[in-house]
Amino acid sequence: MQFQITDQEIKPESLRREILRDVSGAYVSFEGWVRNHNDGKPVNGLEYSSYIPLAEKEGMRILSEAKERYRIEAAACVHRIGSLKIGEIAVWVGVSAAHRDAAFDANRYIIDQTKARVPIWKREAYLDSPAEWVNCTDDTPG
Amino acid sequence: MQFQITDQEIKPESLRREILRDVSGAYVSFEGWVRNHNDGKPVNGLEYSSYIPLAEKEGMRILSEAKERYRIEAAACVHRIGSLKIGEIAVWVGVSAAHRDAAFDANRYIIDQTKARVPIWKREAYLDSPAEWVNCTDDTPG
Amino acid sequence: MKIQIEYFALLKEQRGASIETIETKAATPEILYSDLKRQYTFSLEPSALKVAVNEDFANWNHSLEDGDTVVFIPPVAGG
Amino acid sequence: MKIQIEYFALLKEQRGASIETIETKAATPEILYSDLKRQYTFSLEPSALKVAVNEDFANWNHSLEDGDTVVFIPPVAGG
Repeated sequence: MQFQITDQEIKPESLRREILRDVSGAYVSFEGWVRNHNDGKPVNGLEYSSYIPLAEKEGMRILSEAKERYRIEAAACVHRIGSLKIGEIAVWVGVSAAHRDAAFDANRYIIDQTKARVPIWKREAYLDSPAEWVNCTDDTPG
Repeated sequence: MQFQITDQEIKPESLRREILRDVSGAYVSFEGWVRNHNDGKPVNGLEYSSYIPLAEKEGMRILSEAKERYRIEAAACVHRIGSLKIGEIAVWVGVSAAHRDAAFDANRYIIDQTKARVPIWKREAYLDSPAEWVNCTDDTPG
Repeated sequence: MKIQIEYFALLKEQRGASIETIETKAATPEILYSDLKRQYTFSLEPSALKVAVNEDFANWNHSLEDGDTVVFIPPVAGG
Repeated sequence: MKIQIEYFALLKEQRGASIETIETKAATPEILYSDLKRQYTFSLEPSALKVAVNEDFANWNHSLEDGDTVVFIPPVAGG
């Protein structure tokens, strides 16, 4: 079990190899890619930042929870920070298990909880409007 | 969209590359691996066979259904036949979509329907007992 | 009429062959399987099978025609 | 007492700095944020934030001690 914040390119092939197990019959991976649009606005690229020590701690808690809740053999999650271009991988989650139910459910749990709880922030650069911190609506005029 | 029966080794990296899309934010892959046990019995390896023309037709129908039901960008499934060893990939499903809900749900739909409907058969070789066609219980004595 | 039959999985094993062409009067796959089951002592009941005619799924009471290819589909187990 | 504060995302942008050490009498993160919000006109309400003290999540009424590191966590958006 590994939760990692990295500023290097995410390489799914080598990550996948680390969670291969002879007892596993099912492997589910999730990749979050930088899209070319969000909410209808064309996106140029984006930047992720993180409060790394807390992010990795909270991430490990999420992986432990997944292991308690679902019958899985191995799980890992890597989230990238820094500037990303369209089509690059922002986050990768891999889970192996004896059966596919657990692999699907645990993978979904890990990505949902990671998005909801881990201190990572996304700033999107648009083609036609100023960059924005996603989720941080600025309510105060001025 | 592609559904393929193959007697060659399944290579997830190259398959994955074929369903990358700029509009996609989410990619989910499923791999079914040969486990070292089934129902408590140690497994040596197994053999898949298929009625290929019908399998590929039914498989394409499943991919079309997934595309109608879920907002996905691309989907593919490859199932291997022939003799497989422990840890080899028997089946691979990849889906890309704008959002992860659709990618997870469609992937799950495709593997579930493939297992339930596509004419593929599995014969497991055990360490301590005769090989068996999975699902084909032989009720007749003699 | 002549019907080509392909066998897979357990049926292939019990028949000892993967393909054959037979001369039959069986009007439907239902009758055809019933004949073959008796002849080769197939263990699978028809309720456990599906049937395909000319590379697509068909009903058990589909009217067979000369030259058709019939496949009886044992319980599948992909994945 | 001295408190080290790290800023991330929108707070870092509005503060114009990523880290600072301040002298404060704020007994809790709640009071501390209220002071900083006024001083730097942060737009985010405390209800939108979480708080971490010394690299772990903490309550808003946690008792701050000299030398603590405090981070206010804007709404996260990983993935």
